[in-house]
This record gives sequence, structure tokens and C-alpha cells, in this order.
Amino acid sequence: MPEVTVLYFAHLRDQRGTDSECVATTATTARDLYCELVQRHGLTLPERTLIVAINEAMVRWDSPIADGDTVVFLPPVSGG
Amino acid sequence: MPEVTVLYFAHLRDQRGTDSECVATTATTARDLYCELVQRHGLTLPERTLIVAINEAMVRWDSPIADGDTVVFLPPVSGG
Amino acid sequence: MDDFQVTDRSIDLAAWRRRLDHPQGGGLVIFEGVVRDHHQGRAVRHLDYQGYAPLAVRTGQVILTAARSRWPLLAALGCHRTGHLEIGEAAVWIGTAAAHRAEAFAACAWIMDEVKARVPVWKRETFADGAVEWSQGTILRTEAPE
Amino acid sequence: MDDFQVTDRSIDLAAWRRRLDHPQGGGLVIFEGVVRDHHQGRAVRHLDYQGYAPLAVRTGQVILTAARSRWPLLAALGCHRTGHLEIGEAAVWIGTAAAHRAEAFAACAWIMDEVKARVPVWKRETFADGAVEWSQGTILRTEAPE
Repeated sequence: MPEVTVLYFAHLRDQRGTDSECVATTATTARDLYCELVQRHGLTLPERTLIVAINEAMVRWDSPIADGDTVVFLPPVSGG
Repeated sequence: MPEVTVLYFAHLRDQRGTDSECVATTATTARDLYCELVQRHGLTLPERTLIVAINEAMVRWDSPIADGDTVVFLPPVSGG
Repeated sequence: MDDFQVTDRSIDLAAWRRRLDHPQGGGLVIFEGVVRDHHQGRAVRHLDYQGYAPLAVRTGQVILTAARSRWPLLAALGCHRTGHLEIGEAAVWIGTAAAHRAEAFAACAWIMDEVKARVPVWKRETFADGAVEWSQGTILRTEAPE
Repeated sequence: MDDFQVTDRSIDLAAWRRRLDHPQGGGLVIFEGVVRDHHQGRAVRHLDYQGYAPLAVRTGQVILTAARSRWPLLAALGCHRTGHLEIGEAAVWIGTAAAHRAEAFAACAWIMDEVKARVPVWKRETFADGAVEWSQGTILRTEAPE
């Protein structure tokens, strides 16, 4: 089963209780992976409020994920 | 004859060759005083390019001048 | 040294300012975003920022590059803090230099707008009453600036 | 210390910056006008500024007061150099602080526009070819800002 690294920030980090984890997953897209994580960990942020990044580039929700990828779901930002 | 102090800046200071002088004058307005100075010292800046200040306040050209006043003819500015 | 940086240490304002020096730079504009002692009427005790540093730095650089293509800038620099910030500390610093001031003002304000919209950084406020809350924020904007 | 000053000594940028500190000041904007090494294509060696100090200070204060009435500012400060300036030296410094950045940006740019139009200061350029010329300048604007 492919393994990806998931990084968590802000609300998601609080909800997951960690800043990163290795996840073995059958998900083939970023969207599927987030669905899995929502089910496993009770994450509450809806997909429409998040932006997904794979390997430090922002991508579409239907982008494929591959073994070794770093995947990040980015909550609404509040810099400045 | 009333005496006023005239301060010179920029082009006018160069043309008059001093930064200030005491002037005994029969002029009764700022305009008359400037005309006198133009005639005496060959100042070349036309009245329409200048703003006149008496005692550190900008005033009209027909403002009266009185003994002891400080009068300044302010050339086009170039601060900043 | 990267033109856009994310740091968990105090922003060295004087060092960033020195990097704006340029012999043709007649107008320099600096923006500092500073931690306020209140937010929407509530007293704030301190802030913590998290940032996704590699993507934040890359996005910041993209913003600066876009600014340089929109205005004739001699310098465009930025820095965003992460970590724990006390009241009065600088959370963000943006600096621009141009031959004339209009471009430096416009670019500095624009860069700051873009940084707020596009750089993955999150602010958590600790209020005087003990409440700890992530700032509401805005959905991260991903499209390139025109 | 006056909020607007005219000085024939180097502008102490760090000291002016400190005077912008305010616990509610979330956005600080600073403009620095710096001596460039060229003007309209000609190489500049150095500058000299003359100023009618008492009226310059008073007019500067009037401008800052007007800015405070137009925007909710926590601080508005300015300083203009006179005397001999080398390339790279600050000729003018304007700083604003507000709760939010839009007001700080707008006020800082507006103050600088007003200073250029209304403060009695004159710039003399010494060019690399030895020519010495007063800057063309603009007729001093005397009406109060709306």
C-alpha cells in the first residue's frame, strides 16, 4: 500500500494532535485521502475551505497521490 | 522709515548674495516691497512663482507690512 | 539571502532596511504588520503563528517577482514571522525601493495584500480571558496574480 | 519632540521608527525619500537643501493634523533634512501607524504628497559634471487641504 507523509497546520493540527504522520492509504487522489482522514480522525474542516498541496505545490483535489508524496491540506490563512 | 527683515532662500539667496537683511522701505504692501527689491538687486523670479510670508505665515501679496516684520518671498519648492 | 523569508526569530528590521539601499532608489516604502493588543474589541495577550515554510517562502518569492514585473522596482523584499509573538512584535515586514515614490507605495501595498491572500501562514490568538482561537482567515488564494 | 521636524543632521531612522510604536498599531507604513545618484539622466554628486525652518515645521504639523482628521491614525510623524546630503542619505522620512494597514498606507502617501507641495524646502543639485542647479520645483501650495 502506498505511503504518504501528511503535514498538519492550524485547526487540522489541533484536531489530529500531531504536525505530521506517515499514512498508508488506498486513496488515489488528494480528495480521497482527505475523506479517509476525515473518517479516521474526525477532522471537521470542509473540503471547500481547504487548499491541497502535494510536494510543496498547490494542486487540484483530483490530483493523483503517489508513494512518497508529501500532502498538506491548507486551512484558511491568516497571515500578516 | 519702517524697517523690515527680509529672508532669502534658494535662487533669491543666490541673486541677493545674502540670507537675510534689514531693509528700510517706503513700501506698504508685500508686493511693493518685492518690486523695490527687484529694482535694487535685479531679482529675476516673477511674482507669480513666489509665495509671500510675513512673520512665518503665508499671506496675500497685498498684505500690509509694518515696522519689525519678517518678510520672506518663497520660490518654487522642491522638498522630498 | 532569499528576498522572501519565513522565520521563527524576531525580524531584524534594521537588517531588512539595509537591503533596500540602492543608488538609484529615491523612494523607499516599508510596511510593518505589528501584533496589536486587541482584536475585534477583545484584549489580546499574545499570538502564535504557524507557517508551511517551504511553500510560504516559494509563494512569497512568486509575489515579489510578480511585483517586479508590474512596477519598475529596484528592490522588493518581505519576511513573515512564525512562532510566539508578543504585543508590539513585527509579524510581517515588506519593503520596496523604486526611483520614484508612487511605484514604491503601490508595490508595497500590493505585495502585502497578496501575502495575506496567498502565503500559507496561520495566526492563533491567545486572549486576555484565556481563550485560544485560530483567526478566522480566508481561503488560501492559489491563482497567479494578473 | 515635535511630530514634524526639520533638521540639518542625519535623520535618525531608528529613533523615528520607535516613535511609531503603539499598542493598538497593527499597521505601520514608513516612507523614506533618499538621495539618488542621478536626476533626469544626469549623474548627481550630492545635494544641498535649504529650508525656511519655522514655517516648514509649522506647515508640516498642519499636514499631520489634517491627516489625523482624515484617517484614524495612532501616529503620524515626519522629518525633512536640510544642509548637505550625500547619495543614499535620507532627505525625508514619513511614518504612520494605524490599527489597519489601508489607513496607514493612504495617510503616509498623502502626507508625502502634501509635504512636497506645501513645505518650504529647496533642493540644489550638484552634478557630476560640476554644474550646480536649484531643482525646478513647483509653486508653493498655500491652501489648506480639504
